[in-house]
Amino acid sequence: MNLKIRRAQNKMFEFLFILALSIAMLVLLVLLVQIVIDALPRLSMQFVTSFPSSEPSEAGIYPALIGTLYVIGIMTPIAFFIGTGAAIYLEEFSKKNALNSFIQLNIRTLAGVPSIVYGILGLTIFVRGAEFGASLISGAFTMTLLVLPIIIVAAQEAIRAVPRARREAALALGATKWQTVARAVLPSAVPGILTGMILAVSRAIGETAPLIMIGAFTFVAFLPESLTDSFTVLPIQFFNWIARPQDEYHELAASGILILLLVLISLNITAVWLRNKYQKRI
Amino acid sequence: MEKAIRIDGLNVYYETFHALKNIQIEALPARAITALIGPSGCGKSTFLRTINRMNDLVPGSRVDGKIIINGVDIYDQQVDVEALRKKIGMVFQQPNPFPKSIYDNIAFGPRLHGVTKKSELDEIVESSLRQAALWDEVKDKLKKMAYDISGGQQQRLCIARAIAVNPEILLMDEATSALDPISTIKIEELAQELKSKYTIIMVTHNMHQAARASDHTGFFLNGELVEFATTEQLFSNPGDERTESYITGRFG
Amino acid sequence: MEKAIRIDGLNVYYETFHALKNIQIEALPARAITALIGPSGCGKSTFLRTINRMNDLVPGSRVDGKIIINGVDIYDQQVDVEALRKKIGMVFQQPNPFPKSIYDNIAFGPRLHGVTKKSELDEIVESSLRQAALWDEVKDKLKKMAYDISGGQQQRLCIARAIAVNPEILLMDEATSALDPISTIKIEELAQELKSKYTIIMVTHNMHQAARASDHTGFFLNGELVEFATTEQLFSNPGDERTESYITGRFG
Amino acid sequence: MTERKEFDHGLQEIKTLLIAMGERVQWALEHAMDSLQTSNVEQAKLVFERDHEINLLERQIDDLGTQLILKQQPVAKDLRKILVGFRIAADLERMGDLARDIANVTVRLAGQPLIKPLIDLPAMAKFVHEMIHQAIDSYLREDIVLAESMAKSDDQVDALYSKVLRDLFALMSNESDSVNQAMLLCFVGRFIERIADHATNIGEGVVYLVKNQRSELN
Amino acid sequence: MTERKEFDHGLQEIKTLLIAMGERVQWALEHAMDSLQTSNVEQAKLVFERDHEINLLERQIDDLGTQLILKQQPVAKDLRKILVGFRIAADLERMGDLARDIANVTVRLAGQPLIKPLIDLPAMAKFVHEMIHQAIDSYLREDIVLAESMAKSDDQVDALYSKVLRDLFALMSNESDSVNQAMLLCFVGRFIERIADHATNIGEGVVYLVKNQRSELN
Amino acid sequence: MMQEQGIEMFKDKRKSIMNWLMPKLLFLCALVSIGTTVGIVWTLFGETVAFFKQVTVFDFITGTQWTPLIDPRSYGVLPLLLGTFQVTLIACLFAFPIGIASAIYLSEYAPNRVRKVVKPILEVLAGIPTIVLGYFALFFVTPQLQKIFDTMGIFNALSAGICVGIMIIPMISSLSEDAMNAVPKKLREGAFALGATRFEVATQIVFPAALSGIIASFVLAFSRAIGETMIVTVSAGATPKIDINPLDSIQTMTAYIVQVITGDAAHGTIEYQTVYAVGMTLFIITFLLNIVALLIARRYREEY
Ligand SMILES: Nc1ncnc2c1ncn2[C@@H]1O[C@H](COP(=O)(O)OP(=O)(O)OP(=O)(O)O)[C@@H](O)[C@H]1O
Ligand SMILES: Nc1ncnc2c1ncn2[C@@H]1O[C@H](COP(=O)(O)OP(=O)(O)OP(=O)(O)O)[C@@H](O)[C@H]1O
Ligand SMILES: [Mg+2]
Ligand SMILES: [Mg+2]
Ligand SMILES: O=P([O-])([O-])[O-]
Repeated sequence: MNLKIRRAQNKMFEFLFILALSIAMLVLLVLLVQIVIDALPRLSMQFVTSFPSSEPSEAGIYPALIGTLYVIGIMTPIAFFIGTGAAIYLEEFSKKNALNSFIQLNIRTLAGVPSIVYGILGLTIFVRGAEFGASLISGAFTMTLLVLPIIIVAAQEAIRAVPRARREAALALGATKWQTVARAVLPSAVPGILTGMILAVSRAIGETAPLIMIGAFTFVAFLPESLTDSFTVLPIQFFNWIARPQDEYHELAASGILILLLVLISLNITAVWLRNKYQKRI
Repeated sequence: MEKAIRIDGLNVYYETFHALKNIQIEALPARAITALIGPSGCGKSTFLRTINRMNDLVPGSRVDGKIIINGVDIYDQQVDVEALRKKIGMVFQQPNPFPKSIYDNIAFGPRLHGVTKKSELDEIVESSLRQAALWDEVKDKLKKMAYDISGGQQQRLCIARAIAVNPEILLMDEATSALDPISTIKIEELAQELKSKYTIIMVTHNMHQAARASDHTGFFLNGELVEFATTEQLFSNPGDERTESYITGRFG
Repeated sequence: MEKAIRIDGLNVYYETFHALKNIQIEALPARAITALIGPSGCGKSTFLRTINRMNDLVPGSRVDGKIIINGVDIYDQQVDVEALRKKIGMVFQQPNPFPKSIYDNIAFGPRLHGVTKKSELDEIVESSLRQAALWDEVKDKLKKMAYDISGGQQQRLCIARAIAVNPEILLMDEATSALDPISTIKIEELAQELKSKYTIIMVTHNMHQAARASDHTGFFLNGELVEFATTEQLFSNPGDERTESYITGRFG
Repeated sequence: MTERKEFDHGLQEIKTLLIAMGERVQWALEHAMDSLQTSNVEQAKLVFERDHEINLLERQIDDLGTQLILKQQPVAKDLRKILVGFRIAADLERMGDLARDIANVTVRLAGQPLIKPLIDLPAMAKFVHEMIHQAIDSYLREDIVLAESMAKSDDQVDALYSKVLRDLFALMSNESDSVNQAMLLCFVGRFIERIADHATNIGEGVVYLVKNQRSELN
Repeated sequence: MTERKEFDHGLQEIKTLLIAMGERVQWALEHAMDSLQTSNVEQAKLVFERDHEINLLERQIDDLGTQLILKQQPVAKDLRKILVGFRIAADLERMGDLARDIANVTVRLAGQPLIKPLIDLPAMAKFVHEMIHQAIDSYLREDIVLAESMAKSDDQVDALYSKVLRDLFALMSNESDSVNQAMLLCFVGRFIERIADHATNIGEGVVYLVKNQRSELN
Repeated sequence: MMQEQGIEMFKDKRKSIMNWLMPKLLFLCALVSIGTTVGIVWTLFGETVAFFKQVTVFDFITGTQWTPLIDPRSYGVLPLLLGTFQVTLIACLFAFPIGIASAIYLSEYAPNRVRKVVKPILEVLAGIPTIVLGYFALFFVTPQLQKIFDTMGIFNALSAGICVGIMIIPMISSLSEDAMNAVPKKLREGAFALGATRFEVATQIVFPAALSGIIASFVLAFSRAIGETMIVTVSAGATPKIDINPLDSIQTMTAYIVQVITGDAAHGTIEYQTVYAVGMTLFIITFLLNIVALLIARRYREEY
């Protein structure tokens, strides 16, 4: 092929690639714009602090917001400790045997199991089996199981990215295995683990289907007071509103979505910032 | 010569691969620099890492025979591996400071072993850095990240870190091969100074470095220790033909 | 001496950093080996990569001055970069075969430039591998992945790959620094043989390699070309004190 | 086994130069002695004139060896081969000078008839001629045995030298006219004896090369 | 600037040894001449006996230099410093031998009274004594000017040598008894002249060291 | 000062119990994941078995009618499967080309600054809750498409598919970009140095080298699309039928599960058990796909 043609080919495809990327970006833009347009009429402080109501002009997201915060608040520490612990075990202490490679494979595939299946699991185990009912704790536990693989995988990757050399350095100074992990490996892996946590939390905030499965789909007009109280979360509230025919409700949904998106985007930005800050260092 | 290291019938296997074959060294001299040379894969690193039992960490590796340091066989059941490693510092091919401040890098080892008093740590940090000929270059930035200094300085930092736990032996596995020639010379000179206090064993794939910087040299080939002699002897009149063809570059 | 390369007032900047300062070489000789030495960061690689305009790929880099090859300034607007690079082969520090078969690695370049006939490709592959002194070692496994051969062989494969597009100049950027001493010697000998057909320019941080393997040597320091002379001259009687202190290891 | 082509090639060149040097020295010695015996001043002058060739060869060896050390950083025997090569070249160069000194005697005698037919001096020269050959050969072949046996000849040369001196001293006291000539012939004896010493030096070099030990062969 | 401690240290040692060698050679020359003038056989024997010290020093320099090349792979001037050091040591060793040869003459004369008071030979020796000092100094200081001026003295030594030969030849034809002694004194002249040549060689080495160019200083 | 010279090398009994205890605790953490899988399989399995006591596996798999909630009841899962795959296929057709092209652009053409900004933005797209995309499908995409296809229903496979596609674009672009980015710079330089253009480098060197990662990202994205729930629940409809017209309303497996759960089927009834049977089907399909993706990704790992 002669050079001119090769050059032209190069240019043409560059254009096509940019085009594709622009489409993706455009979709995001359209989505945001659409939601902002829908949301603006309803957005107010009162919207955040009110209970849902059959009167769209008075309805708000207060209990859903609190429910979401509770679920996240319960889930995060549990998931963090179990997830990081599992990751440390797999990366640092597990021997090469069938059980451990099965655990490894298992975690990877769990990450790909549809969330609704976790919902079924939560429904059977926590709601029915443990008789927690459609309560906060059922929701938080279900979410914990759902995000665990994400956290474990992220933490494993963060731990694995710590160079072998650093472990050897500590061991060669006479550190025990645990000292090596705790003092030389984990400090370097923390940013990566945190990034994974943030992504997991933002995933959990947006998840709808599993909570629907465990029965959080109720019109809740009060705040949960104990772990076993029933609750709702933001996405379910939106689902509820979307399902109604009146446009007012759709605007309510859009307003809620906008708030949710703002929270998620700021979480994501934090994660990206963390990653960029520590990427070079590791 | 005080307490040399004695190696007695040392064999190392990786699974079924026989990586070191019946290594025998009457006396690997203390307070001197011993260089280990040989073609890639001949077992130099393996040998070095058996001395501080870092090879214990390699799954499937197996050691048999004796390494006697201070009259104790370090592969004895009774031996505490961590205490052993504390006594035997190690410096690696790539400088590998922890992502901490220069100060904390040096203090890492002492802290592990229970030193907590600030004044004591300060003292250790200063004296280690001085010994590693790095104090003057970093004394004003002890709180800075260890990555913010050059590669050669990082390697000296790693030496200081090893020194900080007061070892008797220093192992260096191609410690200069990632460095530029000038940093390399600095590290070699540092080793010359340190040998009055430490027994130094260095693996190098650079024969000229072995010739330049060591007092004794061991030549490994296919897991065997072909020859162990003074550096002068080995490089001017090797006893074994294989050594001769290797050092004169006629090997392959 | 036929068509040497002429460098005229070459300056290279990275953003605001002045990486090469007014480099001037009357005649970088053809059909000979030129070595470039100097401390880390002095601009050797930068210089090498301006010759085939690989530095165009570095964002923020800027070149000014002339590099005249075969009477043409390669930084002229009219010059076709891809065609230029075809004429100037390059071998890198780390062997970098493509994840393809040995055959396809060599055939990659010729195919790019329009050779499609199988018989023609076969011929190019064989002759390139022969020139790179690799044919006998790989002729029975041309279909195997290029990763399945040793590092030294991979590096010769990369040389063969560069040769396959029939270049006039071969650039080598520390092409042996990742190899063991024996592979290193093999590559140096290969370079000696290739210089009858190609102009070879090699960057090396190993002074002894420059002394051993080159006909001319250039010494860079802080972006300046301090001295350019025959290797014999430079290593036995350097014209500049800075060169002398560098080659005798008295530099810091 | 890889080779070290560059190095081996350079070393070969040094050897070739040494062989050439040895031949030149032999030639010089032969012709110097010949000129002396036949009172051939022209021939002597030829020896004289061609001495610079030997000097040149020594420099070439020096330069080549230095470059080889510089470029190839040889160790062990490889290094000794070059260093011993330097020594041999220096010895050969001295031998060349000594041959020239002999030729010089021919010139100084300026065609006067010899006071006595030369017997022992040519005999010495013949020994020495052979020693030069053997010395270089022992280096090329790294043959200690040859080096040692060659050095043995030195004793014979020394014995002959003593005899030459004695004879000439006897001659001098009798025929005072020829004192001058006898004196010069003594010098010739001394020169030849020195050449043998230098050959012996070469032999010592060979022993050092092979065994890395100093020895005294004479 | 970093230093090359190891190398510089080794080189310093070589220099120290060369200085010591130079002093020994000067001592040997002085005492050999003294023994000749005073017909002191004991003193001559002392020179004889202590020659091996000079030989030993040469070997030490050789070994040290070889190790230094082996271990440090010096280039450029650093390498030349060692190679020239070898040469100087070899020259000094030869000078020592020549001093011993002079002492040998004293022994051969075995106490017979001198046929004439020695004037020119001691004068030569004095020149040469100074030359040795200057030769080594010029190496230590890498001082070409000194090397060249030192080499100039060689001409004076040569001139004296010619005179010595002429005088002695004249003497011989007159007093045939003393022929033997005159003959030996000629040799002494020759020996001193050779020492001067070797000193000149050192000067040439210094020029090579500094300029990396061969030169002929005599 | 420090300990005196020549400290003992013999075992120190007082050494921290942490070194002994921690690995065991951490192992328990790792077991949670096994527990989860066992829990899922056991949960699904129990009710699924109960279900198959009433309906044969054959009828379930080959039946073409899915009417478990209304008479005449029929339990053929094919309509749900078909609905699911229809949405998934649309999503992939939409997302694969855009995703891969974006990835190539970002990894091979984009200046560093652009990449640094664009990649996180795309990842934001990945973090958008699916309920939001469901909303978008229903209230934006469908109305827009209706302007073009006037036969399009309010609930339809096409809008749902497109929005599922939007959801998986960032997954493809991001994972593929990672895979291409992991191709060492030295390979690119090798090709550039032979005179290749950027396009040739991208397609002939980088793409093949990253192929396993790219394929793995496809498979993962595919399985995500299959398991996606809220978008389809909100926008694809609730009418299980064998119909390949993308403009019509359909129902997916996930949407069916939500429908039953939000309805009033009582625990223990066969209607209720259908949820588990469908869930099991979904689980098996996605589980297998994930394993395939893993195997592909692992097979070529660190080949360059
Ligand atoms: N963990 C391991 N498992 C199996 N074989 C190993 C392992 N580590 C090393 N080996 C093998 O043991 C032999 C010796 O390895 P070692 O690393 O000691 O060589 P070396 O002399 O240090 O080489 P180099 O100069 O390349 O570092 C090699 O053949 C290597 O392949
Ligand atoms: N892409 C870049 N952006 C900014 N500065 C650069 C870049 N590449 C090189 N430099 C700077 O230019 C100078 C010369 O770099 P170059 O890579 O040419 O050095 P070198 O002589 O090859 O060094 P080395 O021996 O370490 O390879 C260095 O100071 C380096 O920091
Ligand atoms: Mg190694
Ligand atoms: Mg470079
Ligand atoms: O140099 P010499 O005269 O002693 O051979």
